[in-house]
Amino acid sequence: MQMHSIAFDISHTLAGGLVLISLMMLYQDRLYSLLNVFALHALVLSLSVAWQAFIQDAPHLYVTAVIALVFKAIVIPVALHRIVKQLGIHRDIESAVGIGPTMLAGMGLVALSLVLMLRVTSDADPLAREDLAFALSVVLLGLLVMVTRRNAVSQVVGFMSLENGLVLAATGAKGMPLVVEISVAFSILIAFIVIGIFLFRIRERFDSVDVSALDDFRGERR
Amino acid sequence: MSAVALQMVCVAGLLGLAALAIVLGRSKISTPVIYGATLAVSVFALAGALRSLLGGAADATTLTLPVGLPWLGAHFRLDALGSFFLIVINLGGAAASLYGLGYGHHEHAPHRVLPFFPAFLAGMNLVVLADDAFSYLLCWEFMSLASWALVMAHHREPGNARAGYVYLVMASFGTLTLLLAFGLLAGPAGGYGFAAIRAAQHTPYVATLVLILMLLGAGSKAGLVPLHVWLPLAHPAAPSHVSALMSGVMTKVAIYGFIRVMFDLLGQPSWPASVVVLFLGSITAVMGILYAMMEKDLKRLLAYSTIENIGIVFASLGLAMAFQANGLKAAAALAFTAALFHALNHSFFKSLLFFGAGAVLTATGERDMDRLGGLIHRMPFTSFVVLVGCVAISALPPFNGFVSEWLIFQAVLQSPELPQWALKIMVPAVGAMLALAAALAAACFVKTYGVTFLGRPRGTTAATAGEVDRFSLAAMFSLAALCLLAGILPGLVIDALAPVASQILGGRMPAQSGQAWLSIVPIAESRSSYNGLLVMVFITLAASLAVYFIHRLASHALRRGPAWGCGFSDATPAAQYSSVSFAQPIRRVFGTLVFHARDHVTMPPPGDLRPARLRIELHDLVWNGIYAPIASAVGFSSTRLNRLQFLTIRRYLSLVFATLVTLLLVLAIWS
Amino acid sequence: MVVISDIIVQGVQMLLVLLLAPLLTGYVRKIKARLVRRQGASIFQPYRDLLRLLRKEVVLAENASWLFRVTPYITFAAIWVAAALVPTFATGLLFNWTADLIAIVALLGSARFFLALAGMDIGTSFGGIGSSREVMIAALAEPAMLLIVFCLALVAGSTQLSTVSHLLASSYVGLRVSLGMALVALFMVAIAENARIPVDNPATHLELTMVHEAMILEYSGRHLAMIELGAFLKLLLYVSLIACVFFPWQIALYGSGVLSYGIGAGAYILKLALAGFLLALFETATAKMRVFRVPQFLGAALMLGLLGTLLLFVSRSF
Amino acid sequence: MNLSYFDPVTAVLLIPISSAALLAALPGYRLTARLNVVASLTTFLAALSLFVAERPSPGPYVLIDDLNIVFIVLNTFVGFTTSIFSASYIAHELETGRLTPTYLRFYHAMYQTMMFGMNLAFVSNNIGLMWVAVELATLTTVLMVGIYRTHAALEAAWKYFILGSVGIALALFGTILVYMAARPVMGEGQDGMVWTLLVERAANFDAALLNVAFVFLFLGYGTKVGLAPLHAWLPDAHAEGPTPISAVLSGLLLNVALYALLRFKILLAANPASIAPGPLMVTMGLVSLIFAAFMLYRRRDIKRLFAYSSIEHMGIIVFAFGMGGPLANFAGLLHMVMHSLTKSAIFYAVGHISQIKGTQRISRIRGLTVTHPALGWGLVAGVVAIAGLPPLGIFMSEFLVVSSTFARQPLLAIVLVFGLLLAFGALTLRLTSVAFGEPRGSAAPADASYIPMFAHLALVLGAGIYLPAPLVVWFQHVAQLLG
Repeated sequence: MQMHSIAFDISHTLAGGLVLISLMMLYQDRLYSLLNVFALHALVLSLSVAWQAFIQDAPHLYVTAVIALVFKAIVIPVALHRIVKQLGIHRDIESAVGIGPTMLAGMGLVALSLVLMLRVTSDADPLAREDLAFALSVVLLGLLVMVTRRNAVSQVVGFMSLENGLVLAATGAKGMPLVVEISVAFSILIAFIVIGIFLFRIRERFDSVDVSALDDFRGERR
Repeated sequence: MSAVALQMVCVAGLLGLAALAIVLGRSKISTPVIYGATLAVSVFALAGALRSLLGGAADATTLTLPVGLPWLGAHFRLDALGSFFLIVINLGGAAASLYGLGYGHHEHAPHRVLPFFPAFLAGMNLVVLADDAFSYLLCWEFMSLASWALVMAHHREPGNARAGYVYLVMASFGTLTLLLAFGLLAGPAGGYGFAAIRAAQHTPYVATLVLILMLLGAGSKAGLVPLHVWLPLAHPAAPSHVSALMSGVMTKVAIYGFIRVMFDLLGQPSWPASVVVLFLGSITAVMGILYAMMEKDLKRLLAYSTIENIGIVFASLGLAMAFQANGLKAAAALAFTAALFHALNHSFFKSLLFFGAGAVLTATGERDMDRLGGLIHRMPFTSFVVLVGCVAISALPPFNGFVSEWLIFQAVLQSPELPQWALKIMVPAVGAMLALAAALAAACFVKTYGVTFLGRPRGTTAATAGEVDRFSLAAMFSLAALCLLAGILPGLVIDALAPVASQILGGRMPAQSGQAWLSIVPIAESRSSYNGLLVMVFITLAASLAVYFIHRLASHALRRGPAWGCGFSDATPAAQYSSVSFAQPIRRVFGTLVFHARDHVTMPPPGDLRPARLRIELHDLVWNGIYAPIASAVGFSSTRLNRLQFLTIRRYLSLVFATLVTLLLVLAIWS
Repeated sequence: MVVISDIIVQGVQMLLVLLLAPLLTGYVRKIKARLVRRQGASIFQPYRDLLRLLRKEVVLAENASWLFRVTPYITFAAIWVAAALVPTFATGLLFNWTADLIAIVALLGSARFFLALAGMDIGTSFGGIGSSREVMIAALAEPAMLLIVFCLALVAGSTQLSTVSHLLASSYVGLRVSLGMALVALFMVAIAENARIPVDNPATHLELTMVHEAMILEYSGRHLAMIELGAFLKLLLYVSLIACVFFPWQIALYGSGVLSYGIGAGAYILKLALAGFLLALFETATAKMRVFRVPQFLGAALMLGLLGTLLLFVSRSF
Repeated sequence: MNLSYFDPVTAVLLIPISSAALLAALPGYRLTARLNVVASLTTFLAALSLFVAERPSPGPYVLIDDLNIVFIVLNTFVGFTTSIFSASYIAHELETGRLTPTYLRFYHAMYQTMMFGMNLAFVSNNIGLMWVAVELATLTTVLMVGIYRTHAALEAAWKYFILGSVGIALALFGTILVYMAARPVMGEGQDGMVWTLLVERAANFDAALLNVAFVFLFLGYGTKVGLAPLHAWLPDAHAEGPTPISAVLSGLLLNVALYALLRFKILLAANPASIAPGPLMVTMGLVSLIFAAFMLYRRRDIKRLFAYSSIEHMGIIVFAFGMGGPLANFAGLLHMVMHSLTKSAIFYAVGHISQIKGTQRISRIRGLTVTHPALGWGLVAGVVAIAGLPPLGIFMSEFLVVSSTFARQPLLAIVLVFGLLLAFGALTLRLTSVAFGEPRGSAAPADASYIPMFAHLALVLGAGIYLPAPLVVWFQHVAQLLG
């Protein structure tokens, strides 16, 4: 019981930490710092996954933790660093919405997810409940980053943080099968995206190599 | 073999012919084979329908096929009402096929006509036979589709594509409204069988909604103003014998649908409903014929006049509803019979006139009346039968058009019996409107015949035209004969219609067969009576008497000379009255109100040799007021929405995000 | 026996109208002439005109069709039949029930229809003018006529002229506003239908103002005679229509003796004379109106008819 | 293989994946194309044998019930016909050099992999597995959409990929939530994801969690169904990819996502405390219908036109299922089947047409019924069918949807009718300009394979007139299953 409460506190702290870092991402205005923050995000995620693995004594979760650590906290950020260099993307992020409103929106989303999750009858064990609340907010914040940032790299970062939220939720769900497979699948997905960015020389946004060509290739204004 | 089964066999035969036509394709024999076969089948079906109407068709025969809605099956039923409309359809079909035997040879794309012609006939037959909502709508829309294909037969001619498009959209609009109506009648349980609908009790709310929906649905097919816009586009676009079918017959199928639902399925009508129908009917009658008066395209003019006649029929049906709602069975039967009679007559003379227009088209290649003229010399037979048609449609004795209009007026004269003040005051006005429509129709067809067939040819094609083939003539002459017969022996028709009235209304007109001298007596002889036969006889007697005496007493001397024309004898044919100039007085009287018509005259200064020019601008207020705005609204909103096609992925993502957040918020607030 | 007498009466009437028609016209012309202090032609002039026309040869335009030659007879026949159906001096004629008032109007309509076609046949612009204006006037006159019919039918409960006049003659209907209105309306319609002043001028020679005359401009000889006779008949028809409906005094009821028939005939002649005089008076007193004032004129008739009908409803409802 | 050991389910899964491996290895176009057809055919036959073979009891991974048999058979059938069409289509592409043999090898392999993914999604009883399968199918289609390597194609693929991955993420989150909701009842581990077990005990699940879960699942899978405003990827993916893929996308992939939605709808329906998914589906359905109907008017690219019409019809179907009740559900199922058949038939025609005319621009295609009667009239029939005109199948389903709705919710029905009419107007407008009028563009004879197109149309026609009784009974049963 004692153990349980500590376990609860720690995982709670870690999850809360993730939300906090997601919020931090929202007000980064330089690419490199954003990447670093994301690395931190991944690190905390791996910690919490590891902790979950420990308290659920589900060894396979360690795999997920390792993936999170190696792949997301190290490989991807480095790769993105290099992409930023190679494509000569200028360093500061121009965001569609100002930092302030974004932060407010972020707060609102966190509140929303809390409201939604706290309706859940607490016979689902509190751990899962809190975890879910945080996971949901991480997911929403990740989407928010994707939506508010114009820059491809930062959008990737947003997507990855979203996906971190998923992993958090998945690992929080005690005894959920396929977690590892899913995390692997997602890492591959992200790899695809990163490669795609690199391949298609996408600088500014996800849309197209050059903006002017955009409309032509909607096939409608030819 | 029950009557309905017989009809279904005929329908199957027609569908088989459609398939056969596809197989035969462009081969030479296909035209005679298909039209000959359709003629045979239609005559056969006609005989069957006549038998079931005259031979005590009070007992309806039903047939259920395991197709259509699975748990319901396709129900088919033949009762008196159905038999009557089957007669209309198959008579028109037979005439059109006969005409097609000759006309079809001038068709440059037979493979686009032949498969759909029998299919179209089959569709119309099926609509009348269908006895459940699903099969009804299926056949209804199938009919529209087949006729659409026929309209698109000459798809390369300018304007036809648009005509087909407008037609198809309006048809589908009508079907959807009918669909709503039937959905309402069937109720949530989905009792789509007509028997079930008949049995069910319908609240006034339902009845009102159904009336509106039927007026929209059946009205759009029949061409009620303001739903008529497709009709003058589509009917002329089709080959002429098909135009005849569409105008003469398909509109009747729409009327059938209206009667079936409003009188049969819905049970006792309510008098406010009749007010609406009366109003729409009379407006349609007058508007339709005014449109026709302004028209110079022969076939389109005929299409507009179809609208007028539909209006007359609907007005008469409205009267029937009014009387029925007040339990005045006899009067209701009178109005109802008059409506059916007029529908029948219209199918006669409108088909005849469209055939005539087709003959003119084949002979001259012209539809614009202002390039025609003097055809009475070149096409004597055609011009004679068309004259008969014109007299008949102008509601002049002793032809059939007059009889039905006379009956309608007799029904109008019964209106004092009605208790409701609204009706008391409205019906005379409606009567005046109908009289106006009839008089305008006479004017319109004086114009049509005078400009097309009389006078001097306005173009080379008209000057060198020749008479058409004998199949076409046979079809036209038989229809003309029918026009005369129905005009001089109306009693037979009325008695034949009695079972329909008694089936639908539970009352009937007094039997006419007993009347002396074959005259007809709608209510009682003291009230009013008419005897087409004697009028005919008197006129012929008087005329021949006159001729006799003149030729006995007066001089026979006759000299051909140039037309006097108060001295302008050598005026060019262009100086004749054209259709536009003929319409001018009526345009001056009604046009300014109805069409915002303006005449712009540009008179060159004295000494200037340029000809003076007259430009006439007409506005179709219905189109400009209703359809153009709708079209532009759709265009505008689609242009606006179309921007969503050109967003960046980030924007798309924000759409997703927004949706997600909204749903979550909804969840947070509600649950 | 009865049938025989019926046939006789019917035949007498048909001959009577045929004979009286030109006389009425001549009489009206005479009166008009006298009213403007002219000597005027004898009242038998129309007969002479007809005979002269009959003797003359027909000059037919080259492109005149068979329709052009048939029309005079058809027109004449239709009008004659119509006129024969209107009770003049006696009701309950043998063939009254072959056509009621609506049918009579329609018969005149068919006469007009063919005449208008004939106007178009030669292909001169005058024919066109005449026809187009004629049909326009007719289009306005017919609804008015129907409302008048309606008004009468409401009073008499029938559109059968014989019955109407029978009823109005025998039973005491009483003086009704709406009947008065109907009378005025019918008078206006009759003016229009017979192409009299102020709607049209039967004696005009200025083509642009012609309506009826322009339509038959190309006719000559016996054809013209037929048409003229038709026109005379039409005038007579309308006069006797007004007479038998609104002033059915002394009209011989069905099946009454020869004497009453005689009285009826006499009364009829008198009515004709009176009506002719009034018509002439009216025509001399008014000036011809522009063609496009005619709609207002007939619109007034229409309104009167409608008003009469509605008033009847009111009076009936009490 | 010895019939006694023959297991249709494994066959339906095994044949595609193994042939995918084989096709990836084999060189040569003709061989691979033929093999592709053969593989699809055998898969289809195996799927048919599902009727006769006794059904395996629902295990942790595999489930065969009335609902998914419909989908599997439809799926494999359209997959088969499309493979025939694709053979002749791809041949032309090789001639014109738009595709190289290497890509072709890849293409066929991907085709089979996609079939595998979809079949897996259908048979899987495990919501996690179903998720994986749907995503697999999606990713393979992404790769095939981009196969032409043109800028437009790559961009379309990229857009599809990004929006798809977000959808994936949302769907997964929903799945996790479902598991979380189930866990207290089902206990930990495998069972919490087995659909059959979930449905059995859904009544005691936590309603609030289920609601949130459904929202995520609805958006996640709804992205694939192409509901507006989640539709953005759909038109471009249809327009830029090879036409067989467009046919498969419209005809099949949308159904896969729809199937997933239905499964979760049933799950939610089993829990009385949770929100009814009906209103949500009805709203989204109507939005998609009307939005797509308006969008149809401004289309200039013929494939995009029909892509939008797919969105429209998905809207109708989702609406019908949202309305629920025996009639509407029946109509929804029928409409889905009919739409798959018709739309793929249309794409077959469109594919050949755009190949012959060398363009997808509507304005450059005129008078098809004159130059290419078979294709032209085929297209006319297809559009007539898709526009919901009788006597073709979609009329029946639309009849049922509208009439049953109007009796219950008049206003909704009127909105629906408005949308239908709007879409009808747009489609027929384009049809008249494409099929009729003075011919424009090349009149080269078409070396087309008409069998698939006319086979589909024949089926649709047949269904419109006569539905076999057993099929009806079965559909009705499924409709009841859907509640």
